[in-house]
Amino acid sequence: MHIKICAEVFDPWQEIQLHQHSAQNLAGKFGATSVFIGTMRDFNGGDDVKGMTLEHYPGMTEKQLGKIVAEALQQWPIINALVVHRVGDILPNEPIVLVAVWTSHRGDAFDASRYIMEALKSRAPFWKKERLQSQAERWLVKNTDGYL
Amino acid sequence: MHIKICAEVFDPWQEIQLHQHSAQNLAGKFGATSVFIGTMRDFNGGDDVKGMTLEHYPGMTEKQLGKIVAEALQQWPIINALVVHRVGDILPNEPIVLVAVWTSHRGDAFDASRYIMEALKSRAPFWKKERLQSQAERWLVKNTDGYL
Amino acid sequence: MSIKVRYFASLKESIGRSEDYLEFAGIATVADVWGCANPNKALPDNSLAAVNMDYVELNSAVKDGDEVAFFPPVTGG
Amino acid sequence: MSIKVRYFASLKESIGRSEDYLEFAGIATVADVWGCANPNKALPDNSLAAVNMDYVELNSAVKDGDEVAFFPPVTGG
Repeated sequence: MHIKICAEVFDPWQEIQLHQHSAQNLAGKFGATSVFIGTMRDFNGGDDVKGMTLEHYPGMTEKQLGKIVAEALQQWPIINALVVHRVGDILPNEPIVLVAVWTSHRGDAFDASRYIMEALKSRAPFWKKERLQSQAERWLVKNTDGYL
Repeated sequence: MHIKICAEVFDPWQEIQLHQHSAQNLAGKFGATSVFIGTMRDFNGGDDVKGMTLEHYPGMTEKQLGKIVAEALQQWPIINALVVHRVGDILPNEPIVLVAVWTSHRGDAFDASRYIMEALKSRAPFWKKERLQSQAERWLVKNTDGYL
Repeated sequence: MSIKVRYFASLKESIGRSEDYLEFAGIATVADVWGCANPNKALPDNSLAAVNMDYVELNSAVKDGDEVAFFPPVTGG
Repeated sequence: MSIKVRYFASLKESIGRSEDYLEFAGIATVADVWGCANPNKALPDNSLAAVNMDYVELNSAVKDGDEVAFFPPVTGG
């Protein structure tokens, strides 16, 4: 299991490959991998967005993500998991978050990755401030429920 | 949308990157990517597995996968989708199937990728024959339901 | 009536052929195609059938030139 | 009682500080911490609070040395 807060742009596919190759318990033993990637769009709420700044609460972020992954481990037979989240200044088309879960069977991988993603959205202390094309800045107010 | 039957080993992350970079409608426009990868394990039902052969029904496979993706497009606002499936001789740790869905919002990406994967498992004409460590061969009898 | 019949996977192995070409009058349904091509063998219970690469029931009609396929439950993915 | 208080995101901007260090007797709860550090300002309705990096209710107890944080709903991911 690995949780990483990343101040620089990251390549989600490279992160997954590196993790998969370095994880001793994976080779030949996993049947299912479910991956979610959240990527910054260049529009939101009808406005063109130039970029955003992701603030976080160092320490609490890692603690809460650790709890979330631990909860998932209790609920599903997870072989391995990886969570990567950007902070700092982000441009459109850059990845914001990566959640990957390796299991034996596909239902567990889908359920666990979605659980981690939803819990991250509602509990991990990150805050987004968008910079609009007009140079105005605005804080996002609330994440929506991804199960609806 | 792209559907690919692959007789050689493929790198799922490379397939996703290539597709994402070549898809004109993706840059800056998608917020969520949900990816599922099925990988061959080196054991099954308590036995060591050396390899497997994946037979398919050329033509019908593509037709059924096309229908499945079309069904998903009707149910969710999908920006793009990629399905890759191996056929032929496969070794443990090699990817068997890749389903990737790009959407604006995460719930749709999770739902649609899982729908495509379940439909593929129940309707796409592929058949697996395992080669055991003992040199014995056996056809897999039935896929299980991934929603249970 | 001319029908191409295809078999896959364990069913192909158990009957020992991958294809048949039927030239018979009096074939009305998919079940007739099986019976005509395999007169001494019942279609295994869980078998699936397709006509022109779409899933069908065994009582579905067939017409001249159709490709009919029989195979066990699929196990891809 | 010594309490470190932290503020994040829009709440940090609206009060104009990211941290406070309180040295007060008579602080019993998280709500007291806010009131003591921001006597002229109500905590916005939807605010979240944490003690030592775990979420808590506003009526939760605090003790000497705790780090208390206030912030708006999270918007990561």
